[in-house]
Amino acid sequence: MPLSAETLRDLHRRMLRIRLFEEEAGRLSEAGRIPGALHLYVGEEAVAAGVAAHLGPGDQVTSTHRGHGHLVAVGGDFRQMFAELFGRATGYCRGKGGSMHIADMDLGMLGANGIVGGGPPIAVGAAFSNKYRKTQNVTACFFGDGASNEGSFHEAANMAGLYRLPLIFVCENNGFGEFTRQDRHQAIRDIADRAAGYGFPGIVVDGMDAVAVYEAAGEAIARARRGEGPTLLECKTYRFFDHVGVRGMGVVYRSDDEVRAWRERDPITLLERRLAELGILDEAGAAAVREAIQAEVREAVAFAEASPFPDPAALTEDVYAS
Amino acid sequence: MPLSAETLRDLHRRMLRIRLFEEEAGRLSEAGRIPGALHLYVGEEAVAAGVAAHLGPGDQVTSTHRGHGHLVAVGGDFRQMFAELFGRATGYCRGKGGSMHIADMDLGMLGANGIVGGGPPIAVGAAFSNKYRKTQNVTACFFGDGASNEGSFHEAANMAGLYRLPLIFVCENNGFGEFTRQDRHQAIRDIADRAAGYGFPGIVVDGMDAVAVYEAAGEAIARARRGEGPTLLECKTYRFFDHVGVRGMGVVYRSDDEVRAWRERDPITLLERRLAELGILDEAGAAAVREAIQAEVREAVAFAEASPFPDPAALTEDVYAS
Amino acid sequence: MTAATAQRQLPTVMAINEALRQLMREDPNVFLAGEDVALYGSVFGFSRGLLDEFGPERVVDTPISEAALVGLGVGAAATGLRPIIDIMFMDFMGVAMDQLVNQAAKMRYMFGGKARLPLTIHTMAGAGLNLAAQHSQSLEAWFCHVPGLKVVMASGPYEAKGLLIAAVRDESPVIVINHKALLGLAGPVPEEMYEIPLGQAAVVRPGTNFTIIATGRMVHESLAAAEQLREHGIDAEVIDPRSLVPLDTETLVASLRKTHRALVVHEAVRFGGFGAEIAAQLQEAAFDHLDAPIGRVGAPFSPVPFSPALEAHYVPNADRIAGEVLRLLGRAA
Amino acid sequence: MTAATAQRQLPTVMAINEALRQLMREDPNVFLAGEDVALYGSVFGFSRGLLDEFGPERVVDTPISEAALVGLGVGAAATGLRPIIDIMFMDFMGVAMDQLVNQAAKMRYMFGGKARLPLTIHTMAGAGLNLAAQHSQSLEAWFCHVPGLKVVMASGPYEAKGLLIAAVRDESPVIVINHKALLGLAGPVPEEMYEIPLGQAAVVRPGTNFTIIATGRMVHESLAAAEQLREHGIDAEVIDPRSLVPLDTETLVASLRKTHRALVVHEAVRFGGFGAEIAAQLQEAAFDHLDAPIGRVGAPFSPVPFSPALEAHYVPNADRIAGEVLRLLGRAA
Ligand SMILES: Cc1ncc(C[n+]2csc(CCOP(=O)(O)OP(=O)(O)O)c2C)c(N)n1
Ligand SMILES: Cc1ncc(C[n+]2csc(CCOP(=O)(O)OP(=O)(O)O)c2C)c(N)n1
Ligand SMILES: [Mg+2]
Ligand SMILES: [Mg+2]
Repeated sequence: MPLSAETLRDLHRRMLRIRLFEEEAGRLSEAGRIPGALHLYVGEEAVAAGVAAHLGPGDQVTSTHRGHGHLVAVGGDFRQMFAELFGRATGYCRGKGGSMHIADMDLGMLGANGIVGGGPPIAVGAAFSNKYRKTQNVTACFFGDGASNEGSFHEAANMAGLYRLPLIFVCENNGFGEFTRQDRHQAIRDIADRAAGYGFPGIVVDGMDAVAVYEAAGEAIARARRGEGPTLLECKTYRFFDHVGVRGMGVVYRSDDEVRAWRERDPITLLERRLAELGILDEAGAAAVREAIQAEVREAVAFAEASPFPDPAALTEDVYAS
Repeated sequence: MPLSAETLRDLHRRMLRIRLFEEEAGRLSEAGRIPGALHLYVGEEAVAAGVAAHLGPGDQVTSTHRGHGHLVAVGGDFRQMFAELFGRATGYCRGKGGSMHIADMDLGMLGANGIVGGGPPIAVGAAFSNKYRKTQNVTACFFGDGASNEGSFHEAANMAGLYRLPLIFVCENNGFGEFTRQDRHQAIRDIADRAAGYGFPGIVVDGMDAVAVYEAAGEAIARARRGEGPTLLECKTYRFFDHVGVRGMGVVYRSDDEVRAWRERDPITLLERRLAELGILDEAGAAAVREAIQAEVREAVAFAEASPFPDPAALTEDVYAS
Repeated sequence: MTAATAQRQLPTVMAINEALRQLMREDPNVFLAGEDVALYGSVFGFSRGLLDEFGPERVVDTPISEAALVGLGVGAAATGLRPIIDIMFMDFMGVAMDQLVNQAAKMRYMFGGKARLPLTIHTMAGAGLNLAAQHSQSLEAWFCHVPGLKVVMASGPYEAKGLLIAAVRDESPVIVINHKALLGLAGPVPEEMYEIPLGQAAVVRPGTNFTIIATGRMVHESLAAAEQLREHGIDAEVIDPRSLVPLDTETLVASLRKTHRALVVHEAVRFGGFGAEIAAQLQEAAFDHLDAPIGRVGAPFSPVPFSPALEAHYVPNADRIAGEVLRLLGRAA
Repeated sequence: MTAATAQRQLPTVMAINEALRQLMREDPNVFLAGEDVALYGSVFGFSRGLLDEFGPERVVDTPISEAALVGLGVGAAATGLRPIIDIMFMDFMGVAMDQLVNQAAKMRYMFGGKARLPLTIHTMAGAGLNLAAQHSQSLEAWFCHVPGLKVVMASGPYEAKGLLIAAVRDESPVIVINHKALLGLAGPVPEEMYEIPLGQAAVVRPGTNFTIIATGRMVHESLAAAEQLREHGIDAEVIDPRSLVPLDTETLVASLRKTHRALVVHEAVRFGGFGAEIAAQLQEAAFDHLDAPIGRVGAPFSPVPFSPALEAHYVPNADRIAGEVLRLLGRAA
C-alpha cells in the first residue's frame, strides 16, 4: 500500500527538522559556542524519522550518545534542546545533562545515553512496563553497530525475546563504532542475523530510504503492539560528519570517496526526489518547509543564548526525588 | 573413522574418574564434611571427557562453578582436589579457593569460577595469548545454558570470532540455569544458533554420547589449531544431582520422571555398553577400572583429611605477586 | 512496635517475605524480578509463596543477565512502576554496575529532575558460610560513594522488614542489603507494615563511655563485645546506622560527644571501607570531644578465603572488637 | 632525573606515548588493547604511531566490549603475556567491574598464589571538560577497596610515564589513572625509562605548617592554593601520594607530625571517597600530634553536571582548598 501524501510529508518534515537542528548545532559547536561533545546524526535521519512516525503518546524511545536525532524525531522542542546544549537553566535537563543526556520524559524519550549499550536494558524495562500496565504501547530502542557488541545488548535482546516484549530494536548500522569499521569490530555483515539467537525476527533495511524504514518499522511495531514480541530492525546508514563534532581530528579512517558516495544517497535528497516525482512537494514547497524550520531553529538558538545559566544552588538539586 | 580402543578406554576412564570423584565429594558434602557449596558434574561427564581428550600441554580450559569435572578431565590430581574441597593447606589453592575456584595453572585449567559468565572473557585472553605467542595451542571455554544469557559470553564470542581465535566454546546445556528451565530463560532451543551472530559455526551434539562429543570437539579443536577460528559446540546434557549438592531443598522444578529418563541415558553406562559390544572392555574390566579409581579416591580423601588447615598467617598472603 | 505484635518472632528470611508480600498487596505497581525468585522462591527462600499469590506477571524469574535485570528495574521505574530487583549475591553487582551507577543513580540528575526512579535493589552480602571470594563480599562502600543511590543494611528481621518497606516506598533508587548469615536469625517483627525511616540510626544498646558503630552482622558481634567490655568496667553504646546513605551523622556525633571515644565496625574490607567515611566525619565533627582516635575494625586486605580455618580469622568478631576498644582505651586486651 | 634530560618538556599525552613505546620495545610480551587505540591512536591521542611501529598484533583495536576487553587482559596475563588494557573513560568501568574485581583482583589469591597477573589497566578520569555525568567521574575509591588491585594516579607527564612503566613491570594488576584535563600539561620528562615505585609518595612542595595531600589534577590546584596561603603566612607542604594502593602512609604521617594539620583533596565525590581512608588513617596514626581535625575537600554529593556554570562549582579548585585550610586553622577565608 503506497504511503499517503500526508505520511510522506510528515517523514520529510521530521528528517528536515533533524537535519537543520543538527547542522546548526554543528556550526555552533565548531564555533566554540556549545561546550562539551556533540555526536551528530546527520545522514541517519531516515532511521529516526521512519521509526518515530509510528510512535505516539505513551510509547517510549531509548537513545544513544547520538540522541538529538531521536528527540527531534519524536517531537522534541528546539528551544529546550538548544538551551540544553548551551547548558542553560531553560534546557530540557536544566543544563545538567547536555547533548549526551538530553531527554524528554513527557514525550517518552528516556534519554540520550553516554554509555554505549546503556539503552537496551532500560528499553526492556520500559517495554516490560508497557506490558505490565496492559497498554498497547511500544518501546523503540536505538543502538549502533558498535553497541551491538556490548553485553548489555545481548542480555536485553534475550530478555525481550523471552518475555515477548513490545519492543523494537533499531540498529543504526552506520558502518563504524567510533573510528573502527564494522568488519574490524565483528565478523558478521548483518547485525539482523543476531536476532535468530534470541528467537525473534531480524530484518535488514536501507537506512537511507525513509519509506523503506517507515514500512519495515511499521510492521515491526504493529507486531509488537499485537503482543507478538520484538523485532530487530537493522538500518544500513552512514554518518556524514565525524564521530564527534563535524570535522575530524585529521586521522584518516574512511576515505573521502566513501563519504561522497554515501552523501549521494542523502536520505533527504532521496525523499525529496520521490516527493517531487509523486507531485507531492516541488522544489518551492520543499524550500518553504526548510525556511519555516530554519526560522524555528534561529528563534530557538536566540532563546537559548538569551537564557540564564543555572544557579549554582541547582548543583546539588535533583539528586534524589522526594 | 572409528575410534581406537585406546581412545575409547581413555574416554571411559576420564568419565569414570569424574563420576567417582564427584560421588564421593557429594557424599562428603551431604555428611557435612566438606564446607561451602558444591556444584556436582555427575551426568555431564561425556562433555568434559570428550573435549579434554583432545587437549594437551599448553592448552587451556576455562571452567564454571561446576568445575571439578573439568579439572578431573584434564588430569587434575585427586589429592590436591579433595584437600582443596576440605579447605586444607595441601589443596590446589592452599585452601583459599575451594570448590568454586579450584584451578591447576600447570595443567592450563584456569580456574572454576563462581561468576556465571566469568570464564568466556578469560578464555578470549588465553586464546589471544596462544595466537600471540604463535603456539598451536587452543583454549576450551566451558559454560552453561544459563551462562549463554550473560553479556560476557556475547562479548567474548564476538571478539573470538573477530580475531579468529583458537578457542572452542563448549556449551553444557543441561536444560537449566539453577532451577529455571531453558524455555523460561531464553526463547531459543539450540544455543548453537547463536554462533551465526558471531561469524563462526555452531554445532549441536548429544552430550550424553562421549563418542559424539569427542568427534565433534576433535573437529572444532583441529579447526582452531589450524587458525580457522572458534566453534560453538552445544552439548545437550543433564545434571543428575541438584543444582547445589546432591539432594535438593524440596522445591520441585523438574519431575522425577524426567530425571529418570535422563539417567537411563547415563553417559557412562552408554559408553560401557558400547565398549562391551566392541569387545574392548567387559563387565569385569570395567569393574577393575572402577575399583582402581575408587582406591585412588579413598587414598586422596584420607590424604586430604590428614592434611593440616592453612596457618592463619596465610590469610593475607597471595594477594599480590612479587 | 506494640507490645502485642512485638511478641511475634520471625526469622529474617520470613520478615523479608512478609515485607514483600505486604508491599505487593499494597501497591499493584510493585513487582519482584530476579533469578529464581518466582518458581523456586529465591535460593535464600525469601520469596517463597509469592508466585502463588501474585502470579508470574508480578513475581518474575529472569535469565542470568544482571545488567538487563537492573535495566529492567530502571526502565520500569522510569515509566511508573515500583520494581524490586533482586541481585542474588552482592558480589554479582560487578556485572550490573553500569546500570546501577551510570543509569539508575544519575538519571534523575542528568534529566534535570524530570525522571523519578522508585527502584529497589535487594541483595545479599557477607561472609561466614565458606562461600569464598566471589560469594562473600560486602561492597556497600562502592554504592555509598555514588550520589543518587541510597544504601541501607539490615542487621536482623525487624530491620530487614522496616528498611525494605521504606526503600520500596521511597521515590529514589535504594540498595537494600541483607546478610546471608542473618537469614535464620529470629526476632520480634510487627505484623503490620512499618517503615524504618531512611537516615535514622538506632541506638541498639545505650551506653555511657564508649561508642561502637556497627553495620549488618557486626551489630551482633558488637553487642557481644559490649558484654565482654562490661567486665572491664566499660559501658559501651552500640549504634546501628541502618541507613548509610543518607547517614544519620547527628546520632553518631551525639553519642561521641557523650562517650568521647568511638570504634566503627564493618564486615567489609577495612581499607577504603565505609568505616573510613564515618571515622573521617566523626573526627571532624567532634574533634574537641575526642579522647582517642576513631578506631576501625574491618576485614583484612585480602579477598575472602574459602577455608573455614582462614575465614574464621577473616570476619571480624566480638573478641577483635573488644580488643580494639581496649586498645583505644590504652589498656591491653 | 639528570639535569640534561630534565630539560626536555613533554605534554602528558606524549609522556604516556613514550612510556608505551619504550615498554613495548623492551618486552615483546607487552601489548596494548583497547577501543580505537590502534588505527586512530586513541581518542585522546596517546597511542598515535604505535600501530605503525608494532603492528596490529601488538596494538589491538577491540570491539566495544569492555568486559571481554578486561578479560582479554586477564587471560593473556595469566598465560604469560603482559597486557596493557585501555578503558577509554573511567566511567566505563561499570561494564567491566566483574572482570576487574572478581577475576583479575582475586585470581591469584583464590588459586593460592599460583597465578600471576602482570596486567595494567589504563584509564582516563576527571571532570572539567563539560562531558557530563557519564564521562567525568573519578572512581578510584572503588578500586582501592578491592584487595588484589594496585591503584595509581598521575598528576602530570613525569608521573604519567614513571607510574605507567612501574605498573607494566609490576607482577600484579595495576590500575593507572590519568586525568583527561592534564593531557596537554607539559613538564620535564626524562627520555630514558624510569619507574616511580608504587607506594612512594612525592613531597611536591615542602612546607612547614600545613600538609595538603592531593591526587591527580588536584595537585596543581593545591599548589596554587599553597601560593595563596603564603600571603596568609602559611607555608603549606603539598604531597602527591601518586600510588593509592599501596599507600605511602609513612610519608603522609611524617609530614603531619611536622605540621600538625592536614587536608586531603581529591576530585572524586567527597562522601565515601578515598580521602576518607587517608583521613581515617592519619587521625589514628598521629592523633596526639593533631592541632585540628583532618580536613577533606572533594566534589559535592551529586553527579557531575554538564553546564560549565555548574561544573565550575563542582570541581574543587585552589580557592576552595585555600579556604578550607584557613577554616581548619580557625581563620576566616
Ligand atoms: C561503554 C562505553 N564504551 C565506549 C564508549 C566510547 N564511545 C562512545 S560512542 C562509541 C562508538 C559507538 O558506536 P556505535 O554504537 O556504532 O554508534 P555510532 O557512534 O556509530 O552512532 C564509543 C566507543 C562509551 N561511550 N561507552
Ligand atoms: C553473575 C552470576 N549470576 C548468578 C549466579 C548464581 N548462579 C550460580 S550457578 C547459576 C546457574 C548457572 O546456570 P548454567 O550456566 O546453565 O550452569 P549449570 O549450573 O546448569 O551448570 C546461577 C544463576 C552467579 N554465580 N553469578
Ligand atoms: Mg556505528
Ligand atoms: Mg545449565
